[in-house]
Amino acid sequence: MSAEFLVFLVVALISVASALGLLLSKNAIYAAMFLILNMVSLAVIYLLLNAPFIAAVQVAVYAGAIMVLFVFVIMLLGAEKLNAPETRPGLKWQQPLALALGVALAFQALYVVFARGITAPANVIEAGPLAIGRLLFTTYLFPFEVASILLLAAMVGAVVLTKKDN
Amino acid sequence: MGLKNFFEQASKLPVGFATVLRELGKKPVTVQYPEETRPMSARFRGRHELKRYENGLEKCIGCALCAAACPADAIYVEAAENTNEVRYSPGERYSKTYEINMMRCIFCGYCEDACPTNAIVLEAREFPSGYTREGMIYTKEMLIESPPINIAATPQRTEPGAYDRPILPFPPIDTSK
Amino acid sequence: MAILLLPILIPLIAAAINAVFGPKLGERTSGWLATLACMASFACSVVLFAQVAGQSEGGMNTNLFPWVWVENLHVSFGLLVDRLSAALMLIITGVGALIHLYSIGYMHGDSRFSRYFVYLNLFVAFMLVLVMGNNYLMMFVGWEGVGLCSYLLIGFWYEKAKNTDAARKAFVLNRIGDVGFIVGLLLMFSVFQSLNFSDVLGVGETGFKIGAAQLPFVGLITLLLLVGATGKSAQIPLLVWLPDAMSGPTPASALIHAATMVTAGIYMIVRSHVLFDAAPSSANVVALVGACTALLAGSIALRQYDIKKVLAYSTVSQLGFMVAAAGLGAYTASIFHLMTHAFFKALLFLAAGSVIHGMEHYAHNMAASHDEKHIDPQDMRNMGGLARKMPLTALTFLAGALSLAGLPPFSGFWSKDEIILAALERNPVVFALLAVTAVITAFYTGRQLMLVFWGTARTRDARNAQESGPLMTLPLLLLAILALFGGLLNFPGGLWLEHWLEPVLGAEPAAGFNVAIAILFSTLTIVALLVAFGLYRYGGRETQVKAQTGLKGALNRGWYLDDIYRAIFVIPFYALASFLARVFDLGGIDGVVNGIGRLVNTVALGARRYQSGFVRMYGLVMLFGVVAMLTWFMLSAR
Amino acid sequence: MAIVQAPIPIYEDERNTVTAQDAQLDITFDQLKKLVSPRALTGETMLLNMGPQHPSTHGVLRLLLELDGETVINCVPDIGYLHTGIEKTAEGKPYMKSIPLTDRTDYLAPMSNNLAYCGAVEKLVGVDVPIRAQYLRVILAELTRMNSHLVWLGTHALDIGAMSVFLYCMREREMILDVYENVSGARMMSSYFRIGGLWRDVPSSFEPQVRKILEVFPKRVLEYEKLLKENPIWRERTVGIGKIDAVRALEFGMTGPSLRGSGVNYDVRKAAPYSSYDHFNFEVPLGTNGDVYDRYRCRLDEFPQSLKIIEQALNKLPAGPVITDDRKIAPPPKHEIATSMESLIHHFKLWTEGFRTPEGEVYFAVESGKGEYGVFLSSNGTPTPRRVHFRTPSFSNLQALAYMSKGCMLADLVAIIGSIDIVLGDVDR
Amino acid sequence: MTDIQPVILLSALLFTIGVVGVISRRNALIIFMCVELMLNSSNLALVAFARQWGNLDGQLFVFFVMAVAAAEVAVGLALMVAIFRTKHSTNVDELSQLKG
Amino acid sequence: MSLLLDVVLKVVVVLFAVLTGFAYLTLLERKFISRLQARIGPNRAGPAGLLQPLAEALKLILKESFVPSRADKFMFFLAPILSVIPALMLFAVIPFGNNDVLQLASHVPVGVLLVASIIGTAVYGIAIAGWSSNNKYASLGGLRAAAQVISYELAFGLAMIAVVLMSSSASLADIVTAQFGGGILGWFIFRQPLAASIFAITAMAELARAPFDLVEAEQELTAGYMTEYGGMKFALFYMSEYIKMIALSGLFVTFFLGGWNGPFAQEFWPLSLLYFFIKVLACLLVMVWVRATLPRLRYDKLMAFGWKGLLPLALANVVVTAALIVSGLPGYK
Repeated sequence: MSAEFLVFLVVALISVASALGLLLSKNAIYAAMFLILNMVSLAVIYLLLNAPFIAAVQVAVYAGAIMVLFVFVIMLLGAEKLNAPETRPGLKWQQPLALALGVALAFQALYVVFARGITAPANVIEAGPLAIGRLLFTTYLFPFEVASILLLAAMVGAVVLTKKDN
Repeated sequence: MGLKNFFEQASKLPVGFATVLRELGKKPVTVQYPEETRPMSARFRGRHELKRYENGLEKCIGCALCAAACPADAIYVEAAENTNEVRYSPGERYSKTYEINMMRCIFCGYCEDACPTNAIVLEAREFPSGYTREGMIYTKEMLIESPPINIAATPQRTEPGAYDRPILPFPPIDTSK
Repeated sequence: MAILLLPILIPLIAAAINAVFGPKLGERTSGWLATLACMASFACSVVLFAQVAGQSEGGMNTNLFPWVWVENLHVSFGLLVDRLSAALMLIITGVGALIHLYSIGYMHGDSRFSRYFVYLNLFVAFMLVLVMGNNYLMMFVGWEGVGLCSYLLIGFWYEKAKNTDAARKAFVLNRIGDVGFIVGLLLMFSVFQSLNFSDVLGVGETGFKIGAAQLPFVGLITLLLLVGATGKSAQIPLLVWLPDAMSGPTPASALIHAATMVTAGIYMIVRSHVLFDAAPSSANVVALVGACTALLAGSIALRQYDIKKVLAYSTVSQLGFMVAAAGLGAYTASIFHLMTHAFFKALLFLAAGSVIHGMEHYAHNMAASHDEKHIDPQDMRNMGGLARKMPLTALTFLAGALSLAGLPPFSGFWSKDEIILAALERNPVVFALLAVTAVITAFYTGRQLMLVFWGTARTRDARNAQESGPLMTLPLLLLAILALFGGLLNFPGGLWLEHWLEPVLGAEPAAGFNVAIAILFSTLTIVALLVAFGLYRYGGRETQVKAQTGLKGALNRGWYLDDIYRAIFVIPFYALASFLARVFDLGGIDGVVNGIGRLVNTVALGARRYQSGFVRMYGLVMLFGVVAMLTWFMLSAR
Repeated sequence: MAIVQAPIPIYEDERNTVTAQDAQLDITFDQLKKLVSPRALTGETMLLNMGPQHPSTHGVLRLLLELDGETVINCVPDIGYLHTGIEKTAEGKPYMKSIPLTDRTDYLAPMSNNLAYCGAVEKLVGVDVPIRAQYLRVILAELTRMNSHLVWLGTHALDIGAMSVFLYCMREREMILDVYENVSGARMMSSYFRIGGLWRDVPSSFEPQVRKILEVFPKRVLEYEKLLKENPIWRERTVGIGKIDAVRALEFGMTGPSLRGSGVNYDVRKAAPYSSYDHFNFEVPLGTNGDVYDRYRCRLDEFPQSLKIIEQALNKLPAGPVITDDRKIAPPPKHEIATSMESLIHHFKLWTEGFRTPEGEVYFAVESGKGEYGVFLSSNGTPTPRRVHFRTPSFSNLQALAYMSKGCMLADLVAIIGSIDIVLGDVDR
Repeated sequence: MTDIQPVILLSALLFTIGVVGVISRRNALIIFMCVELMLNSSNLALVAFARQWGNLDGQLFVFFVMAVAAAEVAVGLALMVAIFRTKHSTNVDELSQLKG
Repeated sequence: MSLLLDVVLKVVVVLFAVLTGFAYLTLLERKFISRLQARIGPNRAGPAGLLQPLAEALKLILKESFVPSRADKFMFFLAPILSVIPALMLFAVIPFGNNDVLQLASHVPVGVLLVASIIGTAVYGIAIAGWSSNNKYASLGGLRAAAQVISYELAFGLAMIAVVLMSSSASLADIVTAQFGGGILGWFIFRQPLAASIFAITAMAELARAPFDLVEAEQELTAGYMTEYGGMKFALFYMSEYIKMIALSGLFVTFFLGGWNGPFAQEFWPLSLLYFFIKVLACLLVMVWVRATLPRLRYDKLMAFGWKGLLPLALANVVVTAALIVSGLPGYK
């Protein structure tokens, strides 16, 4: 067991635990905190997978921007504890069923992962900002531009949605 | 925000920065209080002090005019008769009890103004403070100045008739203060 | 080759500026901006003309950028300036500039002053696109563009229902023609696999080659093109819109409905002369249509009282001349007449506008008391003796009228003479029709002159009429000079125009000059004029408004064409429409739609129980599906 | 009232007043409804208690704010946290004994308050004040104006975040306090003015001390201007903020620089000159927009004018007595007591009973640093007044706060409070 | 890390947890976060496969997923705010006006 | 294991240095701002007040730990920690001098990105503190902080992008080397003046220091997000602010003032450390100077300034810089 794998194991445990925390937490702020922890742990795994750029972007974008937005909205709305008791008696079986199906899905995934052998990986390649940038502005130029338009549209949409009509 | 406007506004900032920086070259105005004190005016209204004549007798005659003048009703005076054996002040009466409630006192100086014998003066350079309410009621013992050197403290035993009428000259009025 | 774009771009930009800032610019700036733009366009045209003149043939042909590029349909945004289009460009921009100038005076005080100039500039631009396009699609764009401008200008004073009706009529009738045109274009594309002039007409390259199999199609194409031309150039049967179109501002009538746009059909026929040459029967149809139109419209003009209506019908009639000439293969004559007609008819319209303007002077400025009835300033019966009040207008009108009538030194004489000569040589029927029309033309021209300018003023407004300002008279004078000397363009001695157009139209049998015919028609014209002069010296008997009956009434109502169309097309159409709406729509279509709706409703009523509105329920079902699918995959992969 | 937690349940039963565990609430729910918008009651907007212990309410002012985000929808000033009962106390005291009380209304401008009160009593009894005393009163009142403005500027700038200005202002204020101490023996609660004149004549060191101020101040004022006047942030925070037009300002009874910032040329010194203000030449700076910036400008422009008045008064200062020789009003000099029985009687009578005044009512106003400081006295002929009322500028000016702050941002509110220059002692009395 | 199998496993686990969260929670904000978790888990898989095949395309894909996630969050949270303004709740069960 | 030891040793040394630096930075600020304001500043604890930080630390540690009754306890404790950790993490990528020992992780190729992500996460401490206190002033402060930090992050990042463009590397060590040529004019502050000023302004906004200290503007929000904090937890917030001050000064020095470079710094490493120290000190003093001079911005103006002023400017700067680099202007290639 290499040191790297050891690190992975620890981080993976953290990430699973934090995901479970997200799933089970009553309070939206706690949920957000767990999710942040999860994202940071994933960033560490990205580092282990030779993707430092993605790791940094993961923290910057997810933890630094998206989750800040979440926390901001939760605080703004004061919606963190609005977890009303189950009001629909007819849906009592819903959560256990969801869990059961989830477990089924997980087992299916396990099966798929272990049933098919995965061949030895190719050589490590340089995944620095330069390489990513080069690819982004050549092969993936069009998707890149589309992504920017998407973000613009989202921005406009968000502004319009939250604008108070006077 | 127009770009031109932006730079125009930004150009107004350095004046303020220079103004603040200029203070570096000046001496700070802070007074390091317990070690150094700033000079106080001669008229400074400090803590009250009950004065004595040079022969050690108290100037206060217990007339309670100070108490009457006090806007804050902070002074309590109780007068008593002098006798030749037990003499505190020249004249007939002296203040048996003289108390100032320092928590009420507003240091306006009216008592000083009202005092016909200049017995009470606000000039002690110390500032009343205390931990208890009782402690803030200054009694006569705390207020009266100590007798001149080699002079006995009051009460004195005096020659009979020496002070039936005030024989000492009226205390000079210090208006320069 | 940007200079090719300039004549189009300049008025377009001016139009844009006027459209956006017009109301803020004020009349003076706005009007002069438009006028100067048109003049600049004219200057560009002159430059282009000079360049074309330097070339022996072919002209300048550029594809600026690919425009419609689908499968094997390759149409570029291409411009072609050859001798034909260069000549027409000069007419459009030159006459256009003069009319712009005139309009500044004419439209003074109108509340939509700048908008008028927007339309006018836009029109010039589109007209240039029409004549400069190097393919039929470009031509069609210009074609539709000028149609739009025409519509907008006819309905310019849209407060009056009459005007909007006229605009709509023009629009609809033009569309009918356009359908023909479009179908013709589609057919053309399917036959020739191209819409470019160079491919279809083989201009300047390989010459015209049409296989025998294609010939019948060519006949069809030309007929369809003729349908388009009848729409735009107001030929039988689509001629009724043009007289109504006179409800627009007079300068616009002069420019669009006399000088330029209505000649688009002629341009189109002439441009496609190769096709018409290849389909002689179609050409004959064209000639006949033209000649019939000429006679029909000419006869109607005899009994019109509206000063502009007379001119409008005369325009239709003259267009008939041109179409007939084109049908006869006398393309040069056709173009020649187009040009001279542009000069003198524009002149006539502008002068008529000046007359109307003068007539309105009283009502606008001097109306003492408002209870006085307003009289129609366009009705010739209300005029009379205006020559003394407005001498300059009268003089220029006279020049135009004589030109129209075809009196020898005037330009109209020469062009008409060429056409009649060609008809005489090639088609006697056409010749007969045209000859009668020529005499009629002279007659109604004379009638108009007398009614408007001779005699004594019959109304208060006429008595108080005043000469228009220099902004309006200057263009009149210039046009009068052109009307006078326009004939020199293809003066029998020089045949300058013919030589000029030779590279485009090919060598035609030289139009000779038959002195006898010339003298004959000159005499006929003079006689007709004199008769008219005599009949209407004192205003004639027609000065009183009374019911018109018999032939007179028929003529006055334009041979009841409108009524016939109403009876044949409009009323049945309405009937059909209401039938469809009541029976077919409600019963058939709505029934099907409602039935489907009811079906869906029924199904949905059953299904709605599963729509609990709980997102997580939906999610659960989705997950169930995913798990089930994965299971199936796993099992089947085994 | 404690923080009202939103959303507030709307009681529909007989419990119309919020009591029980909300015992801290001391206004009824219905009263609250009238104060704030309905949106606050559903919790859509936030109710925020600013004060009474808050750094920028300049004392113990409490503001009940209704905030939509950071926008102030309603601002309800709640006063009385510093109520000292000065007016009532003054009713039970002989006239001269109330002078020290007036120090404590607007405690940043004691001399102005003294002047107003003494002036009122002098008007009531009709006593003439020696001209030297009048001039000295003017000098001290103008110093007081500068003192008041310095504290205002310092705290106002600090509210908006300009930290250094505060310390510079306090530094300069020391010079004025030194003058106070020099003449009266106290740095703040001077009680220097007496009915009919002054306590004592100024010491000889007074004139050089004031001359020094005249010399130093223009430079110092320039320093503040450099830090603030053209500073874009300062201008952004003040220009156009808290606007009030002249009519509205007058309706609210605003006075002083807060009113003049709106362009109303009303200054008691010019409108009803007192204490020989008409002997001096000065101008009254006016604003135009009635915003925070204009009020700031008005006050800063008053510095040079005050200095101008002081200089004139100092140059023209006549010799002579500083208090009236009417022994019925002012106690005799002490040295007379020993020699004159009459003086002794006057002395005792004045200090015990005070003096009697004619029956009647007077109103006497001065232009203090914050505005019109007026004293209303009603006398029934006894040695104590029947009614004393102080018309204090802070109180009237504070009324306009709710109007000016409607729709502004929270940060603007702070600037507006600063710009009307209130002192809670002055408001509550 | 040369062996990506455990990474894929982790990814699958996280995805499952996210799915369960999405369908079992009622707080719309938490549902939203669970969606983010699912996106993250797929990102993880993408990076792992990029490592496996030795090219950067997978990482690029992650980049785009992030962009989409950002857009989605912006709009989604804006919706949430708008809904909260009218309903004072983020409980998805109460958002059932479209039910049949 | 020697590697681990190396790392641990480095971390401990840097941590110690930073904590000391923080402590004395508070003293420095108070002393300097006092002098700018005609005062003396703390001078009682120890000679010339040198023990003042110690005294304050002692006082804060000994204070009663206090949690508001309706606060969220766990988050209330977590918030100060969350705000200190990112501040400390920033030091990992800053090259302190020309010596391997002095460069912790400054060679990582995504250094600039790392800075951006760490700065981005720094907001949680403040936001959580504001939320968990259950106090309206605190939550207003927290909201302000979240919005402010997000808004200024963009311009901050773009300013860094300009530097990255100039040095064509995102590693901080490379950025320092890119400023070697041309003496003092090689510093990016001269080649990228706009980016430098934007960086300086946004850095102050990220720090929530005057004139951008709306987050804790005591005149408006009493103390903003830390209204309810006292004792050691307050000290941690205080610490995070000052540590971030040092860190961002270090970044500014690295990005724009030539890093540790200076005369003979490349030959003799202690000099480089000294240069770095002096430059950071200068930056810190400027920050204090700014605080002494400028009034505070209003919240909406701050937002407008960030979005409508700095962001477009920073974008334009990036574009212009890219164009200059492509054009190969001397000093930009």
